[in-house]
Amino acid sequence: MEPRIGVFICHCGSNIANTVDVEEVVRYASTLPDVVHADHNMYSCSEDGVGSIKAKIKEKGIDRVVVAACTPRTHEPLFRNACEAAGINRYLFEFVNIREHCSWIHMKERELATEKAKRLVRMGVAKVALLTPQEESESPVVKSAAVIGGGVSGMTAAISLADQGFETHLIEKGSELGGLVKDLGALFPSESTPLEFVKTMRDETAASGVRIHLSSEIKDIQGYIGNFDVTISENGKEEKFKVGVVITATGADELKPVGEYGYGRYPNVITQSELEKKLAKGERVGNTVMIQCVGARQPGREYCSRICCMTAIKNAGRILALEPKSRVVVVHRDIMSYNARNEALYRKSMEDGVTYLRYTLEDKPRVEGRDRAEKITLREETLDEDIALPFDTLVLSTPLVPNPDNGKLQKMLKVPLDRDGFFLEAHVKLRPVEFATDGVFICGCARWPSDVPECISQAGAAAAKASIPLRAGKVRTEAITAEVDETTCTGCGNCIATCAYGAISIVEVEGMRVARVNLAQCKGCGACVGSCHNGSIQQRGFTEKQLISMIDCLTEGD
Amino acid sequence: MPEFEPRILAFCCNWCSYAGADLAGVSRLQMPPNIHIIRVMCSGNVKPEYVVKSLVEGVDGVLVLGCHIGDCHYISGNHRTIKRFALLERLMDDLGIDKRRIRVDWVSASEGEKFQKVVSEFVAQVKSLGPNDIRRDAA
Amino acid sequence: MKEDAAKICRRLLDSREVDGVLGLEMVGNIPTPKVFAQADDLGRFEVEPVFPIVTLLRNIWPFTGKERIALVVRGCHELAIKELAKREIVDLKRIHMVGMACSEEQARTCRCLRPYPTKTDIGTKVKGVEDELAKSLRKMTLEERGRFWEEQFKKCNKCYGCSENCPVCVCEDCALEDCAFVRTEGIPPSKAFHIIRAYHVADKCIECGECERSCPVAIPLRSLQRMLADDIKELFGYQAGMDDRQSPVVTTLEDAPLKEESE
Amino acid sequence: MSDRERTVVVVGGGIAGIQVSLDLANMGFDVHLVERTPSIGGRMAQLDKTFPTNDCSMCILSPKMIECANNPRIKMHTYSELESVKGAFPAFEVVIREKARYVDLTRCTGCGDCVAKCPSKVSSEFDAGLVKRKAIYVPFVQAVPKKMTIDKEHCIMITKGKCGNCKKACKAGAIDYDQKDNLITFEASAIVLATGFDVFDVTVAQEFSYGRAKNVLTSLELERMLNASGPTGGHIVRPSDHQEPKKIAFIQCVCSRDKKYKEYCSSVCCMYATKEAILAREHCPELSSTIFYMDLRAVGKGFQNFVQRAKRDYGVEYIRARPAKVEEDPTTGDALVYYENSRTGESIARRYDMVVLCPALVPTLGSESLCSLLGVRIDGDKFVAIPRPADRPVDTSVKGIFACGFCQTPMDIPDSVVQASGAAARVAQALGVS
Repeated sequence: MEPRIGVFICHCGSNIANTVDVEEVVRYASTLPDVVHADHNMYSCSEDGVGSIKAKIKEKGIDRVVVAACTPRTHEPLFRNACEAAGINRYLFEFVNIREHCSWIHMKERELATEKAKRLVRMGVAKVALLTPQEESESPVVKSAAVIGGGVSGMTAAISLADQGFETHLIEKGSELGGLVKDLGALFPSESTPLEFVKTMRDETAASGVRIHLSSEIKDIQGYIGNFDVTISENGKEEKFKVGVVITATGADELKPVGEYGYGRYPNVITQSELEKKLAKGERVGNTVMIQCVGARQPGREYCSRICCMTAIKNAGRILALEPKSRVVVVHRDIMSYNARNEALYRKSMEDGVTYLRYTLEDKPRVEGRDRAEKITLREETLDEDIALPFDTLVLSTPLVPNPDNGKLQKMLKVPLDRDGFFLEAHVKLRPVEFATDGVFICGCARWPSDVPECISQAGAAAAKASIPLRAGKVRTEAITAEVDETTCTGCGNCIATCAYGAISIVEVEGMRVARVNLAQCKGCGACVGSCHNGSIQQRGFTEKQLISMIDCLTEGD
Repeated sequence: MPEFEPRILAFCCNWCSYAGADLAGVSRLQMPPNIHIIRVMCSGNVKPEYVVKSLVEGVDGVLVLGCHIGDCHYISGNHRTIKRFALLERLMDDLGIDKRRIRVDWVSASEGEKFQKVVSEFVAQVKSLGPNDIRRDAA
Repeated sequence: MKEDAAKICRRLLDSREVDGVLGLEMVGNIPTPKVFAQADDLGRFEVEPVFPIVTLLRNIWPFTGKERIALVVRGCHELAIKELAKREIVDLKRIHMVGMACSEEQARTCRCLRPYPTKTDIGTKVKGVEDELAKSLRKMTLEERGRFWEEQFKKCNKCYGCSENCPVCVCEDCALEDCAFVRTEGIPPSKAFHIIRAYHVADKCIECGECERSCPVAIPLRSLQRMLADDIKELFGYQAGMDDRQSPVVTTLEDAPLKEESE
Repeated sequence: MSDRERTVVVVGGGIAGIQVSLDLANMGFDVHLVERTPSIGGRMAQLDKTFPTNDCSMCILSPKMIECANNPRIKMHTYSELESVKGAFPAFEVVIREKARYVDLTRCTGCGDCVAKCPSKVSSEFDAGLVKRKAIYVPFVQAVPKKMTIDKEHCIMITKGKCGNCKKACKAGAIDYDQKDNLITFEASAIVLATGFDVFDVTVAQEFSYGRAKNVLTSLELERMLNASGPTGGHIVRPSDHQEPKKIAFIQCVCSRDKKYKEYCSSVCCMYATKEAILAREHCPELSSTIFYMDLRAVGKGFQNFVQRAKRDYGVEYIRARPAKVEEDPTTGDALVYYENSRTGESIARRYDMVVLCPALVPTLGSESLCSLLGVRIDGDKFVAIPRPADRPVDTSVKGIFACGFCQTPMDIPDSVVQASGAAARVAQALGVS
């Protein structure tokens, strides 16, 4: 059946009509192939305008629509809806921009702008004739979740999902829940001790009905959003379950700075976490010097681990509280007490008598001692003086480093790691707890060193994002996706390598290897199309034929 | 003889460069009417074959505009674009074809002025190159 | 040479390491492609002249029912098979390559930089030969180069030999036959034909020269491919057939970005 | 779930408010998004680029704004404020005042014909006062909704009863000088606060000469200047003589980490100053920047690397010092920055073409009264108080009312986005099984 195309040109008040001869464009449009109706409106987007388009669709039996007006980026949904309301598929619509891309940028060239508008309309008509109806399909989502890692981030995310009524598996490789926090000596900014804190959270986890898998290791994860198959080994026993979403909360480890400042050589040189354990047991540490940024913010490991300054401030305070006579000096390069709460703690720490001195990367402190480390000397940056600091205990603040399991998990989940080995989120600014791969989320120190409130916020955020497909029980797939012509595909795999979303895979059809697009994962960018020499993969709504029909309008005479 | 008015095609990605073109319009930045935009979702969708075809069949110049590297709405579509077109440009050079009829550039959604600049420069450049000598009947 | 080759192939068939050998058989004076199933058939086995054995392998193997196949490969053939294997069009595990170094004369005819395979079973390695035409084309001005190719392409009668015989030109629906890209009317064809052909094989061309050998009007396509291979090496540090990685033109995230990209 | 149980009010249409609205709507809740200004977008819309990737702020924000407008579960109330809230979780009775815009939103197409004819010019809030807008205006080109608003205080027709140019210019018949405020009442189960921040008025800190010395700017003013669609079209110029500056100084912690003004750290200044220094250099290759700082707080993902790049590739100089004062050289318009060499105690004066102050960022003007309306506790700095930060980082002192983003403590965009989604999770959790 021949298409029956309707073309509607908008005046946009005077915005288009002042530059483009709208009547002339209408006259021209009516001469184009398959155009059964061409018309104009003062404001196509107004109630009247949309109403008249709908009426004409019905009256003239129009089955494809071109609107030439402003920009599809704001107005396309409106006209698509109008098409749908008038009974034609919303994807049999093409938007031609003759305002932003014509009348407004060629204001002094009425004739040329009119000619250009005609060509643009012709291109739109050529394309719309070749468009095919599209459906936004749906793919089901298993209403359960897997959370990997049983620290405070993992527990929080699991509780949040379980409280919303979803079956949630919490998978922890150790024998108990609590991650790094359970080993802390104190918790800022909280009244409760870390053990109480973790215990409360464990109880909440159990009470909310989370299925806890301790001493468990991930063996395999296959699938995509809505439909992951997870295999774990729990105490050596294999277990399989299906989940719709996966949250990664595998945390990070404290760097053991072997060889730095006599660590490993002198018994009284310890890390912050070792100090926490001593303090928790009530051990005395005496006069203490803390060195910040040990193994961080230096070539080889450039990043700042974000939380160590606050840890030092917290522990310095705890030492003074236990041993008021001890002297505590923190030697640092910058104190990272960002935000209001942290800055207040830093201020209080100084008021409480903790001394803060600066060193530079170029001139690091030096440790001296025999059986035990006894003192450090450093060039104090602000004073530009050499200072010697004797101590009983030297505490090294070391950064959190990525969990060594990240690499393994990364491969199973098909998600990227950043240059430092932490998980790389979908967008550093606006999608901090998501991956580019749908249905997989990230929170806590596995993404970046974070303090407890930040981990809890991120865990909540990941749970919120994960709950969206779970609540819906389905994911809507894009209508504008790639599709493969399996009769011509050679299975060369160019498209697979090109796809940033891992949406394409090779399947065997009647003994032939061909590419297949998983619609639940395809985002419709069409990058794969550009890689297919065969033309076997096409993007719906932007097919080779459709784009070429537009190009042809420019190469042929008017 | 009237001045040569080249016919120019621009592929713009939906998220950045098309939006940049919109902003140019909203800001009423004037530019030569030689340019005709085809919207694609991502510059990674633009096959170099389209550009070759356009030039061979008589379009005088082709712009391929995407998001800045790092800003691609689809993570890395524009990485593909730049690689493909870098190769095409070298190939054209090897064949003794003037690659200045093609320009790949990045325009963000807030760079209305850059859009204007790229278009104006490109139109001027193609004008200076004269009528398309790649087209089949020009040979 | 051919005796050495036949000997190796006989052993492979006898030991059941392979159940077929792809090669040439002298039928009268004409070397004709054949799949040898029996060691006894190898009497008239031939390895000369150079012929598109990889293209043949790709096209006929699926229909021979052979599980494992042996063939005598030259340097370029080996690389072509690697490129095909990367795309999982052939399975390396099912191929036994008998490496043969090309003669000095052959290397000169082919203007071949690497006229030997990684492992040479037959023949003696000779030095590679520079492509002087490619070099002189590089030195020309753009206009001169344009005129050179213009003259060459005028001869083209669009026989598709260059693409049909190319070992790495693997599409089912060739864009060159698609009237959307290359208008059907007219000989010589438009430049789109040559640009698209070269672009499509650019990242997998192993410079076997089959395109040029197949060309009835002797367009020096090999020199074009030579220049293009240099371009790719310069742009991406990539060499088709030599690199195990996927083509940089299709991948992005793993490999190093172009300079402009990393900014 | 009943309508009331499904309904959530979000206050503030910046990135945090937008994110929490989108998440809640996608989770199946009905959202009323209340924004005080005529468009959503908030502070992020004013930014040129965002650190540490330097992506274009509007490019990544604008799709979210449009998504907000198109989501059928989100009812946007722009140019609106919370009038009153009664009741308690999970049954709040909410009244929203939609202020009169004197423009019929169903008719206005945002075409701008009226703006061209409006005679009344007002300093543009969006462009940090660097240029004028009209009394009838859209705050910025990508505004959502892209509809006009008449600023009644500056409209000659409304204040003096004569003019009417916009009404004549409007072919859509959208102008309505008699429009009244509209009160909307409904029930909601939860409220999320995302009211963001204002820039502290640094004119009070006279030592920095802001407002007196022409070439002393705030960082937000520079940000607008850097923006290609900003008041100078992306050109950095000295306000005094419109010349391109060669040397710029950034001063950190202006009125923050300072007992006289705000004691806290605003969290984002070290990084945005670094970003602005990089961008400034990209705009003018001749330009060099100095950042005067106390501690360089580059704690987020990729931040240290960003600072290293600024030093290495963009010649940004970092000086650890707290300048005591900035003075204008009246003959040249240059600004002199006085600071102390910490070692010798000697006072140094350095001459710059332009000085950029990075002021304390403070809770928005209306947030205190909003909190008192809701009974939500605030802290000493007037941020929304979070009683249990460790395990309930987005819960306020009132059950069912949550707070995310800068309104509860200074934080950058990713942290705000995280908290926004985190707040959505808390709402969902509080309301129980889906």
